Amino acid sequence: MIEALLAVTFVSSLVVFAAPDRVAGKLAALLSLAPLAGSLWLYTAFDGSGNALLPDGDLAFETMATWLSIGDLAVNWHVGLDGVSLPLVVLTTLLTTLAIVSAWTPIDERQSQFYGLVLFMEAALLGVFSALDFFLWFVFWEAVLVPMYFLIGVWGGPRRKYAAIKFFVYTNVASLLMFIGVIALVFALPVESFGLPEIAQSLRAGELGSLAGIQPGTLEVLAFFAIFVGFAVKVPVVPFHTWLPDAHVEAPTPASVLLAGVLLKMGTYALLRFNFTMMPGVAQDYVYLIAAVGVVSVIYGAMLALAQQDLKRIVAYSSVSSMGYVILGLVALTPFGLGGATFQMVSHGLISGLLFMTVGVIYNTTHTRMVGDMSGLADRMPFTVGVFVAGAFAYMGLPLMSGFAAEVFIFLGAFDAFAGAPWFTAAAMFGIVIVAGYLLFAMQRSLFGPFRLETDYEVGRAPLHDVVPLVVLVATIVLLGVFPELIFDMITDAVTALSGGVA
Amino acid sequence: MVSPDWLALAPHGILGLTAMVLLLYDMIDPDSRNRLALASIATVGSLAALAASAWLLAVGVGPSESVSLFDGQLVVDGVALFFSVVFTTVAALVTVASYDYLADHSYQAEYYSLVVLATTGMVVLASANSLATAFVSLELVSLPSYALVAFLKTNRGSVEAGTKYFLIGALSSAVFVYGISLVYAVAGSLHFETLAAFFAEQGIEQAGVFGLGIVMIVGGVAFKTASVPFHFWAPEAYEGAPAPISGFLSSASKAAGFVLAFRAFNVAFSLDIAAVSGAIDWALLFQILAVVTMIVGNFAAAVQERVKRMLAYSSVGHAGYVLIGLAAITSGGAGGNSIVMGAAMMHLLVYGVMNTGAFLFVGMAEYWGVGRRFEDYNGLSKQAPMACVAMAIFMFSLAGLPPFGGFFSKYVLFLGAIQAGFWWLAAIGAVTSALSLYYYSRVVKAIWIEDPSADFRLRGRPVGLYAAVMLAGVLTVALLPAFGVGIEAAYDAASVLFA
Amino acid sequence: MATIGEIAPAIALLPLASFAVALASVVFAPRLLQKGGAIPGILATAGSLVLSVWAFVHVGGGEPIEQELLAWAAAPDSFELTLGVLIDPLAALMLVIVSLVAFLVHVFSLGYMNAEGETGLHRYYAELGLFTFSMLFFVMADNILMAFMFFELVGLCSFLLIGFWFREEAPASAAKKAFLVTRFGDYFFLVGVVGIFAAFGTGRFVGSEGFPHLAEEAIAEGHEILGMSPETGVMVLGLLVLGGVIGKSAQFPLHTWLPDAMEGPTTVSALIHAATMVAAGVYLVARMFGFYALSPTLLAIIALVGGFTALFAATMGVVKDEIKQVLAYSTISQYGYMMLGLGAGGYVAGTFHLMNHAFFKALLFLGAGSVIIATHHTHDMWKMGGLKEKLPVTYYTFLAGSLALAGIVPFSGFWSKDEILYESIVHGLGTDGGLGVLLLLAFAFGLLAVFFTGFYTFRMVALTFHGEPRTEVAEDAHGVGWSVKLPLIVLGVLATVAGLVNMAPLDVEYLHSWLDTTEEAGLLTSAHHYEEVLHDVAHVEAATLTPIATAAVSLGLALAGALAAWRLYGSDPQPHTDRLGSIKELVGNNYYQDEYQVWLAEGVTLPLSRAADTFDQVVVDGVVDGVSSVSLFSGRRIRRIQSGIVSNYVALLTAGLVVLLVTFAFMGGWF
Amino acid sequence: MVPVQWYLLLSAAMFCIGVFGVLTRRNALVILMSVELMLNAANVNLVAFSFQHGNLTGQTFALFTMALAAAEVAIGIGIVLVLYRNFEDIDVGLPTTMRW
Repeated sequence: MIEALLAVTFVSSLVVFAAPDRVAGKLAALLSLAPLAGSLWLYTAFDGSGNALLPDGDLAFETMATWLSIGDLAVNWHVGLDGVSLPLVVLTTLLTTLAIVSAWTPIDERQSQFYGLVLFMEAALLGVFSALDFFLWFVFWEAVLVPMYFLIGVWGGPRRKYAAIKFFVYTNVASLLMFIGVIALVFALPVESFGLPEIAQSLRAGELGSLAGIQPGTLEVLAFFAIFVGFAVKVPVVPFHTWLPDAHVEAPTPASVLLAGVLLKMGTYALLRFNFTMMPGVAQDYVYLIAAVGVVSVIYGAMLALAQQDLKRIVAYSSVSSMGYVILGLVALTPFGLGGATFQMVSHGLISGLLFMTVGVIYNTTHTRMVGDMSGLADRMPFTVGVFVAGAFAYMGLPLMSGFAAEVFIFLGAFDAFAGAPWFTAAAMFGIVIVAGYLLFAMQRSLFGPFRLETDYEVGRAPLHDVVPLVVLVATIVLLGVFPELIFDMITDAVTALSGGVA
Repeated sequence: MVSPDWLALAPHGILGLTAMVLLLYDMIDPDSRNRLALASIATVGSLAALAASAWLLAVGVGPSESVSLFDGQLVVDGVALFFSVVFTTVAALVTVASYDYLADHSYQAEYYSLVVLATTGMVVLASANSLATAFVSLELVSLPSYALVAFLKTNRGSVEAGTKYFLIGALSSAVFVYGISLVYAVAGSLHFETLAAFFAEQGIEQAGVFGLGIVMIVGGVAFKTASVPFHFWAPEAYEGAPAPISGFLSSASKAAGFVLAFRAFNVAFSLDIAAVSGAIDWALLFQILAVVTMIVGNFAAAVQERVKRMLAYSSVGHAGYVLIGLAAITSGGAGGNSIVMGAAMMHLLVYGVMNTGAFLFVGMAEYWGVGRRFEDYNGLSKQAPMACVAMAIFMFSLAGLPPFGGFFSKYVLFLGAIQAGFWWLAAIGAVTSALSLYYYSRVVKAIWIEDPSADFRLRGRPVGLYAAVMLAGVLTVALLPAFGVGIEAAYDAASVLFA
Repeated sequence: MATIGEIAPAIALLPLASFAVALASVVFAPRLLQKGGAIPGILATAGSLVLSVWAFVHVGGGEPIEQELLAWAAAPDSFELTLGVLIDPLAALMLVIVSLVAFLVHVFSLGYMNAEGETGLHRYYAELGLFTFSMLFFVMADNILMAFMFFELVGLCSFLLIGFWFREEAPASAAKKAFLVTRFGDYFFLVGVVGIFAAFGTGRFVGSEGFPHLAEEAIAEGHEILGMSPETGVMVLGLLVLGGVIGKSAQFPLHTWLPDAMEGPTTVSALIHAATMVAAGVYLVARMFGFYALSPTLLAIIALVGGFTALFAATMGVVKDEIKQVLAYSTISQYGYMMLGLGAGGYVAGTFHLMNHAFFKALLFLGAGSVIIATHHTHDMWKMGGLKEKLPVTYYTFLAGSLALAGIVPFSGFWSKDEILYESIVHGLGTDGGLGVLLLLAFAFGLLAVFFTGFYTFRMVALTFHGEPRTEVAEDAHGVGWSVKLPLIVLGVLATVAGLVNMAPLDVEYLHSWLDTTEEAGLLTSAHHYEEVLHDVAHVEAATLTPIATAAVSLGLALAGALAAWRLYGSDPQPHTDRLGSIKELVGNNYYQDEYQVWLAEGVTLPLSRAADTFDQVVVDGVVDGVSSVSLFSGRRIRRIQSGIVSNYVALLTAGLVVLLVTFAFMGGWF
Repeated sequence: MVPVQWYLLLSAAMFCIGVFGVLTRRNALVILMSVELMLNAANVNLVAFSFQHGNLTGQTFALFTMALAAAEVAIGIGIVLVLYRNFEDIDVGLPTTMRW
């Protein structure tokens, strides 16, 4: 099934590449409905249980075939979904479709390439979330970089080339570091393949040997941090976050949507799968360090957002902040912490996607994103601003929207997770005040008050196809906020086995 | 298994014969303008040799049994055939592309015959099982190469490149042969297996002489592979030479240097032999070379202004990656050794395809009269989208990004290094690889992201260049899913050396 | 036929439906709904009111309503988070109040908003519906997490409604401030909620499985709470939750948002101040009183904050010139009383005042709204005067509300305020240790505030309605319609008589026994249970003192204040406050509370964030860019080796070879 | 009988002279000659040790080396010729159009 999903998406991307620019957008939206419908079908037909990497895991839609072997180690085509990956798969397909629709207005050149790249990226992202073999996963993981590089570089803002190359090289360095860490582990383990379940189970069983004269204990810690830093760049976590604002500001809106909505989740997803599933012991030994990193990301990211004038930059930094919660939830290693972190991935994907899209819609008409350049937009674009307000409040963690559920889950999970955890949690929670601060200030200055616009464009209501994706996202956010069980059940089912760290 | 034995020399024979046919054609019709015929003969010859190599592999020469010929002077085994595939593939690509590139040049028959002769030399070198055959075949590779680099004899760059290449090459081959003479002085033999047996049984009395010889032989190899500090010819030669030749040299000729090193150092001077490792730990030597080469090549490539020169330096950098395949050899680590060497072989194969493709793209740009600098490539994708797709594939593949073959080969190489415990080699490789992403993406940026700086129209459709570039692009992509086939062949081949 | 027990959620869901209808009509059919969507809102709140009364009656039968609404989230071996409905006597009372006030505000809005040709009425009614929905569910919440959720939603709705006139600067700014300041309080609340879950594994308010009871047991048995002694644990958690209360109920020092919130439509002010948002804080304290009653420190802090706020806000009310501002500070002050009452252990007293205040404050705001419509949106009392004749219904009902606010017998405010003061002095005198002393201090604050309350209330009445019209608009004031008058009359009656349900000095204690109605059901929320807890755990004792004494003193002070105001402003008013000089400056500027909070936000936090931004750009990103610069720089150095001269290459090559040879010669020991 | 070490020293000396020539001369033809000297240094070794070890491998190989040296010179002269045509000199220091 997953193969079909990947194949359809990939072929769609080729079809769109070949399509004329005029119809590419519509065609891409139409074609992207197939993976969306497919992933929703996967959701309804999901029959897995447990964690994909652990012995209790009973995967849904699993397939496995030998691809090649490197020495004694097999590289397999091994895909499957569990409660953690399925929601992310659905998130990916949903956001891609919406991002494509939202691109109709702003993307006015080289459309077929744009939409082809988006669909190509979707295929790679689906692969990332479903692959269960390290090499296979890594192929998809790196493959995501290529379309994103072009999306930023070709269709981006004035400093797009700088931003694109920074994103490209920075995340690539991180991947390499992570690769070294994982491979060092693999060779110190008595495993027969690069299968993530096998690696995880062997590591958890304490079968790590030594490598190149490095003792198992040291090796595990070194590998843990190599991998952690590798993913931390992707997440991104302070102090590895500086590529993100540049990338976001320069990227065209639909790319920002996918960047914030899905690409960042790759990092946290991988952290969950690798660091916290495979080496919970190390995570527990360094819990203060990791929790501190999470807390600093939350507060520092929020403080940075407070200082920004560019709406996109604000949302970008707030993503850093939001991802800090995920780190905190993960390191808690409790059902609610891990579940909340995963839930936050989905939730933040939707909410940041929503905000970026809204900023994009505003930009489409005003041609500026600077807070000081406009005011009183609510007067001219009531629906868009309404959605913006909804999105902003979702970001602030308004109850009955998914952001609140995610944050509360994380806080509940983290509060009593380890000695001193209340302090860390309470410190991180202060983020909910700062986030309210910067979003409210930005909204007040740009959306409310008397209408004024520095750029002298005629501002009218946004076209319907700009607004529909926003409404769909708001609806989804509220749906998940009111009924988090829709996905939280399967998430907790998959992460509960991880709680408490080493068994 | 083949019978009679000499059938195992089919690739060598076919290539040699093709060269003769080309010369014959030229003799019969010296003023021939029929470049199609010449290019076809060369290409068909290369492809036939490729087919022969594949056929030999298919019938089981290599993994199961190696064929030893001429009293053991030549051996056709997995490694030889694997590299034959690399050489002939590159040669085929280059000859196809040369059809357009040489459209306005005379002495075409000589050109093609030199290419095919150099290829012959490489294939023989891959089978060479003695320092004597190795030296002779190495010269058979080098001498046509000098001529080919300087082929554009009215072009100052080409001549300058040829001069430098030749002078450094002559010096290096002198060093190489002197090294051979020193090894002969110690062991009294040039045959690899005999040497190994001698060292194992009699030990090494004059460790100094032997060590001196080894270092000098490494120097010869390093010249061929363009490893620092024997790389100085490479940037100029690759930049000044006709682009197809640059591709040919930086891919095939480099691989030829490596195959010699692989065989010589793992058979004759194996670290498993206590006497050898006692006299000189050549793995350390290669580690030093690998590190320096990776650093110099990639860092210098990062700041180039001209695309071809960037590719030249990057080619030096890639030599550094492949050197990991020798640097991470450990005594007694048979399984691990074949992993890392298999990875290096596989990288040479993938590199051969993608790097040749990249140089051929540059050749296409030269054909069109586009300038040499990055800026001159701006917006090329608007004019030639398909070729630019291929170029982007080459660049990303060279940088080690999926879904292209270069991704796997580079990462498996790093993996092999880690597996042998040389995580720091992999780390340096990783750092330089990230840097390489920077400079490779500059090309992509120029052709895909930048707007055309001037309104230029491309002249003509070079069918041969297009075909070769496209083929290389398809192969680069296909080598990802098909990586398994290649890497397993490479392991099996490599493990023969460690048997 | 469904019972109220089954359809209780509908009390809140009806306004949600009206929200949905109004929202849908905004999007799809702006002209479809008459009266800008008021009708669905009125119908829905009327329905809520009917159901609330039904629930009230049902609960009166001694059986509380409990129902699980939604299994929100759960994880194996961890918490179960649910949304559920709990209607006990307290909740039932509050439901009636909220739905009644909401209904009346909807009706009033017909006259206030619709008649004035406002735009965005659909939005207005949609937001009102959402507001009512949130508050009703907050009241019915059966656990603290659900309470927090709707507490926050109430905050959102207040943001939306305060900022209703978003095209102007001030409302947008006020809305932002309201949300931000209450958010600051809610931060502590949320930490408290999470802490309560972490400590007790549940957020239930009631029953033996509820966290107040678990905390009580922990204290009794000496179990640690979150690694602290049980007393400390309860105190810390209670204080954290109190943060939210202080924010929402506009207690010192988080009261600053409330006066600004007057930028919203007056109807909204009525709703916010009387029955919804501001009430939510105090209601929360009452809701989990079983928890607060466990810790004498908590009680003391609540009482002290309440007493201080009561006085503090009352003094500021004295110098305000705008009618809504006076009412705003009176709100802060009155909620201070409620806090004082609850902190002093007067659960019934606090609840009582909450109820009375809801009526008279809604009345006063709607009355003020009526004045404002009549005077064509004049807010400044100095531009009014002499409206008594023009607006008789408004005047008399407003007067009733004012008397209740000032605490003049027998209007409702008197009874409850007096009970609060009484509770604080008897418990202050009777209790040993710090709590007793602090309660007496709080009592002193409260008592002093009575005078100011009387003063500003009648200053307001006098300036608005008495004397001669001072401006043309006051001259031209026009009458108001039935939709304005009807709510005023209903509330006027209630403000007058509501106090009669619990005339403690006369031993009439219907409210007290109402709050004990469901004692048998084991919810542990009865007033009686709280008294036991106060006595057994917090060691609060009551001294013997006749209620008449405090009643007399407070009535005397209130009358004194009222008479003083009457003397000064009754006829031909002058701005007497100018004579106060620097004190007027201080009080008029609200004791510079806004200034320091704005300074904290804009003078400290913002520069800090800019510094962080600079740090990020220069140092953190500088390192990243630096790495690339250094790489490229080294690249430029390295390429220089390639000098272009082949002789140099040869030399370097030879040198390299020699270096390698020498190195290996040494290492291999060839010599 | 001359001890074999002397041949080794002789060849080393020849080799070093060759290297010295390559390093110091800028005339392409002189460099070519110096390289020939280095190649012949190897030949000295090969022949001497062939005698020492009592097999003919070295002597045979020396013949190969000579042949290859001749071929190399042939190519070399050709290149020097075009070098002269393009740069009007055979000073190897002159062509520096490509560097860095």
